[in-house]
Amino acid sequence: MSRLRDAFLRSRREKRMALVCYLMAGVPSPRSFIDHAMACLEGGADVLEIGIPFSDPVADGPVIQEASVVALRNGVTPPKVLDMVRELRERTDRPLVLMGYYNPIFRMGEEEFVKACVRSGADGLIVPDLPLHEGGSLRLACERNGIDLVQLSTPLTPEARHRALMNATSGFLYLVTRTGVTGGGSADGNGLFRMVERSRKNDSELPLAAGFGISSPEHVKAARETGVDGVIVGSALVSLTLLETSPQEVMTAVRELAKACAPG
Amino acid sequence: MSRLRDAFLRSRREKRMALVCYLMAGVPSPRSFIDHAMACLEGGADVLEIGIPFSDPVADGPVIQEASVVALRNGVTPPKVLDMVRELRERTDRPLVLMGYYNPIFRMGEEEFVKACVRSGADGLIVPDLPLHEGGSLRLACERNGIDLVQLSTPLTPEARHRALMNATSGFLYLVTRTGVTGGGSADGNGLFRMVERSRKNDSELPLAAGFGISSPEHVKAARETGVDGVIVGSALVSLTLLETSPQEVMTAVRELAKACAPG
Amino acid sequence: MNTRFGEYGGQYVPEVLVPALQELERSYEQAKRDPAFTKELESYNRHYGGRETPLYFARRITEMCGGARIYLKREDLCHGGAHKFNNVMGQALLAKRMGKNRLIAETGAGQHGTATAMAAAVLGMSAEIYMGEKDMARQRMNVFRMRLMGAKVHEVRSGSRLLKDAINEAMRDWAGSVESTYYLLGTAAGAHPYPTMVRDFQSVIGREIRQQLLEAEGRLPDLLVACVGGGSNAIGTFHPFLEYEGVRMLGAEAAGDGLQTERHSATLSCGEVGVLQGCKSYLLQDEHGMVKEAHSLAPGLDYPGVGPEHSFLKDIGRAEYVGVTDSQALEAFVMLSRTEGIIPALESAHAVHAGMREAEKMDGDEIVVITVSGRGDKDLETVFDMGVIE
Amino acid sequence: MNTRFGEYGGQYVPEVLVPALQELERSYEQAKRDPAFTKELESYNRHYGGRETPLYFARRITEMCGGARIYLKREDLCHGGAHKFNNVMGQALLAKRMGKNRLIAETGAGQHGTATAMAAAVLGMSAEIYMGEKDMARQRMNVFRMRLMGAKVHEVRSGSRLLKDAINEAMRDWAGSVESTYYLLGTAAGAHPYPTMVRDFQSVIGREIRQQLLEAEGRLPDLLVACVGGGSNAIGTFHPFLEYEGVRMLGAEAAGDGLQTERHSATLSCGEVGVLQGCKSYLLQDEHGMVKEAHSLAPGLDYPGVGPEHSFLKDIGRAEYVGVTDSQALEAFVMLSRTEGIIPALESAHAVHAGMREAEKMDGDEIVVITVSGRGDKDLETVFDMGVIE
Ligand SMILES: Cc1ncc(COP(=O)(O)O)c(C=O)c1O
Ligand SMILES: Cc1ncc(COP(=O)(O)O)c(C=O)c1O
Repeated sequence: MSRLRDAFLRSRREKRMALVCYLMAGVPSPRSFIDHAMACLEGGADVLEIGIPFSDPVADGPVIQEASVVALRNGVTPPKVLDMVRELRERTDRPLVLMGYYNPIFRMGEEEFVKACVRSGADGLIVPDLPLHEGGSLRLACERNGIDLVQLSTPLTPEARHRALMNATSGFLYLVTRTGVTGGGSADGNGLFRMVERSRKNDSELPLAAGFGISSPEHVKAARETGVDGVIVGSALVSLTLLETSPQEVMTAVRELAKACAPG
Repeated sequence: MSRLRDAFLRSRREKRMALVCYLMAGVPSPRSFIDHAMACLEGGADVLEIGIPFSDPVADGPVIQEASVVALRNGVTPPKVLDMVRELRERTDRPLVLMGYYNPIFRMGEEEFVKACVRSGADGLIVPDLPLHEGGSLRLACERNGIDLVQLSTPLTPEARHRALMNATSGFLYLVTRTGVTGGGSADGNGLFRMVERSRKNDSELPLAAGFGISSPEHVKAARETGVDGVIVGSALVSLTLLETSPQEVMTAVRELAKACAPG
Repeated sequence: MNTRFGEYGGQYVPEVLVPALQELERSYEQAKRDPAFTKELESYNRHYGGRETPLYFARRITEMCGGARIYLKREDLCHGGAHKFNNVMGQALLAKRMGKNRLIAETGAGQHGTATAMAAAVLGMSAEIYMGEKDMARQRMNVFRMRLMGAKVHEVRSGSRLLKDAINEAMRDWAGSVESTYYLLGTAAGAHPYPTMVRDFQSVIGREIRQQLLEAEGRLPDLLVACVGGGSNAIGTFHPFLEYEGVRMLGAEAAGDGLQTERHSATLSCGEVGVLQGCKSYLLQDEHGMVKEAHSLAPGLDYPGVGPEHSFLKDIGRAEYVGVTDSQALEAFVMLSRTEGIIPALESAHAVHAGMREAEKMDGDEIVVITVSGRGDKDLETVFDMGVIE
Repeated sequence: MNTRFGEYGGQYVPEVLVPALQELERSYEQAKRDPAFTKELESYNRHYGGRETPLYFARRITEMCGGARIYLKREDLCHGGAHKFNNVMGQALLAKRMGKNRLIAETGAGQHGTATAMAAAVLGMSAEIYMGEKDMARQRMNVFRMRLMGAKVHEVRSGSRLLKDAINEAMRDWAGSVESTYYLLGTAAGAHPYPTMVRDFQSVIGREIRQQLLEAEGRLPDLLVACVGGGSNAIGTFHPFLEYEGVRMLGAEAAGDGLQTERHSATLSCGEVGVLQGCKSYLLQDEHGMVKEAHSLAPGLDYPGVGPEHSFLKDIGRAEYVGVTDSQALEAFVMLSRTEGIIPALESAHAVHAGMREAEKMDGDEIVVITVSGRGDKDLETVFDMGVIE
């Protein structure tokens, strides 16, 4: 059973959206990262998404790129990220998802990497530069080891491929609200609406979470209008950590977002 | 009758070489030039050769190039050179020869230029960039107006052309002692000897004067060994005028050269 | 269309780019089969680009080496000064056919950016070029050339601020503009179909060599040599000969300060398999899979990846790859200038060095063809500043 | 061999050079008739120089002008970057044949010097280049190119320290070294036989145009346009068409700041007949026959003389000559870069401007061929410093 899928289904039952908070591991420092992560959870995050820094984060905008640079400068490596996951796992039951580019995974070996994830207590994995048709063996490894490999679908994805992504994903389907990279403050509401609609037609059960360009409570509210199950907020929170905002303030920000996830 | 040819024949009778002194008109200034010219004559020059400055003196080495620049900067033009010749003519009976590039002559018009030369009292003309086969009309103009057009022959000139030059020249034949441009301190003694020899075979009467690279009494003495009738000293004297050496000193230098022209 | 060369290649890109790559693949397949497309490309190659480029028998360096007869394939005479033209013209015409009027491209040395700006100008398209801040500083005149031809040049300040980062930035632009924009990749790397498509457009080099050498010598070469940055000029040289077993192939990689140091770009010689910018291939990376900064005196070679087909050719032993150091390349640069009056690009100088070393060991009746991928005018400042002359 | 074109031309040189010019004339006559010489030259032209150069139909500027169809003859694609190659290769092979292993040459922009250095390198000869101090300062990279290829560059500090003075200095060197040295003059001027010989070597331009245009359009051009410095690329373009009455010819001279000012190089438009550096021709000179300093933004055009055949063609009305100002040329430089992706030499930009102005006035079924004598890479610094872009 997937803790990740459960989290979404639970919030669906509670008639609110699940809030997924993305932070870059080891930013602004390995120590503070844990505090920030805990602040997110305390602020109301349903799921924590943890970025593994990479030298060449092509799917990311300036904020997460910078966070990657800071993390690497702080000596963060994939094994160290897994250590942080382990530490968090000890302090929370909520789902932890790793977001990382493919080369470090390939380098460690898919099977070994997935096993290490499981050992550390991670629940899911998002690999933004590994599209469906290149990810077969990693998907099998994830299945074998009981960890979710989340697929992404975009406004440009054709119908047939979208269905294939829905079939292949596990945990939830990541709906990229618009073309482009992470960051910036504009989600395409209409586009998202159409994406949710077509997903539901195909499989009304599968949890759907919208990401890219969702940074404010207003954005969150707008997403809620589309009937999506969850939202992923990344760059906005990463910005705060880069500015070394206190965990307290991060928690306040997350609380605002969480509030916007619920109706009323 | 040519005053120029006469001067050479007279010195030949006197068993000494004729000394031809070259100065650039208007150097170091139009006024001092006259004094320097007179100093040469008083020092023993048999012939005075007066350079007309030109913007592009291709046959000249650095010293005469610089003198050209100074003269042009002093506002010296062909008409002004002719004025200077007129002034000198009033003060000496010795032959005055103009040395000038072709374009200013062509520009004024060959006939007009030659007539102006004659009016100013010049006896001869040397045009270093007008080889025999391009100088037909100027030669006719000179003949018509009774002024000598001196031809130059060089160590590279083939036999037939050398004979043609001897036939065409008037006043004397200018033997260029070596390849290259004016100035520098090396005349090719052997080469000159051969040039004199072959000239004599063809016409033992025609005066021969050697120029290019004759700058010291030693060079003059060496030239005398070849049996040539005269020597032309240019850059060495022009150097002195460029340094604004006094006319007195120029006269002393010329006296040394003149002494070297005579045996003993 | 096969997306891989053995295990190498593939399409490791964000999902948002997948439809665009599929559309590109389809469009390219169609264009390739359309005689009108081929004819138009050939016409631009010939009348605009100056193809065919000569295959020049280099008598003086042949004598100097005292071994095989050395021919130089003169891509330095292409319009724009490098083989980059071949690829750019093909892709730009394809973009036009696809109705995408905005071209984006990355550039390191500025050669590919210049070629892209050129193609955009002549076809009336718009071009935006991504270039690392460090490269912009050292290739000031190429930046100016691009702007002069109407291209917009974006300064890339992320990562190592070099070619690799310019590619990242171009991919990011593309992810957001993919419907209206054509990403004109500059070498035979990246996601499928780029490695195949770029190779096909660059294969005009090898096809001409075959034709010209048959005319001149009545036979095929014994050895082909080309420098390898991303690998486009090399694969363009090699590919038409792959089927001829007797033809050996040698790629010259940038060994920078030396293969034993950290400062080089010898991906095939020293790298390990990984995934970068869309494809699986050899890669300079650390133990955790972070991509390393590449170094070469030749700005067009300092790329930590390499085209996937080369990785395959290396593994199966069909081609060999050697490292040539900065100083060996510099020596070849001066030597070729002095001996043949041809100033090669520093990139090409790597091939010249490697080719001459091989030629020395070969017999007088053997033939080496070295591809001179570009001219060295762009490198004069660099070489001048190194004070090798006077 | 006729030494003159009407009254123009001749051999106005110091007597010491006369035998050398006569030897040169004889040797050239023999070489011209020797099929082995022609074959060798053609081989170098093709395999080393990259000939033939394309005749490119410039669709975009044709549309922009809305008149005649405009073709560009692409001498910018010659090895070395300019038409200078054609002449240099011919003369260097002739020098070799004459047993003279030391080449000397003048250069202004550095293009002819570079081409000479190149030819010396590939033929294993030595080269010494005279260049004005001012030109050396503004063409630093070309100086480096020459040195890189093993040529010795002499800084000329006499006179205006520009091209004209470099020629003077080269003539002075030659006067002293004539037995061992070949003076490789860079344009169709100077003493006979240079104007004829250089024209013959450059006529490959016009011959190719004729051939290529017949292929492309089945007919001859209506108008030929080329820039005129000393006049070699123009006469090479025009000469093969002189016999065809229907073909008009237009030479673009550098009008610098304007023909009404003192700062230009428009010898044919504004000069008067005179004698400079070996030949009679139009000349920029003052009332006393002193040669004036010429000015042009294009370093290859600022020569106060012009080849004698152009003076003749002007007098008999066979060709026309117009002045193009610095700013018009600069505009054409940017326009061609932006519209066709071809960065022309500033010299060639003069022809582009003149050709486009004429094309505008002509019909759509007429044809204009503009010779792009060289590429603009050498001029990037100059244009950059003028701040026209950004
Ligand atoms: C002249 C030249 N040669 C070679 C290269 C390397 O590229 P590739 O390996 O794709 O041919 C470059 C890249 O900029 C280049 O400019
Ligand atoms: C590119 C280019 N075009 C034209 C010229 C002018 O020379 P000419 O009139 O002899 O063709 C030069 C001279 O350096 C040049 O470099």
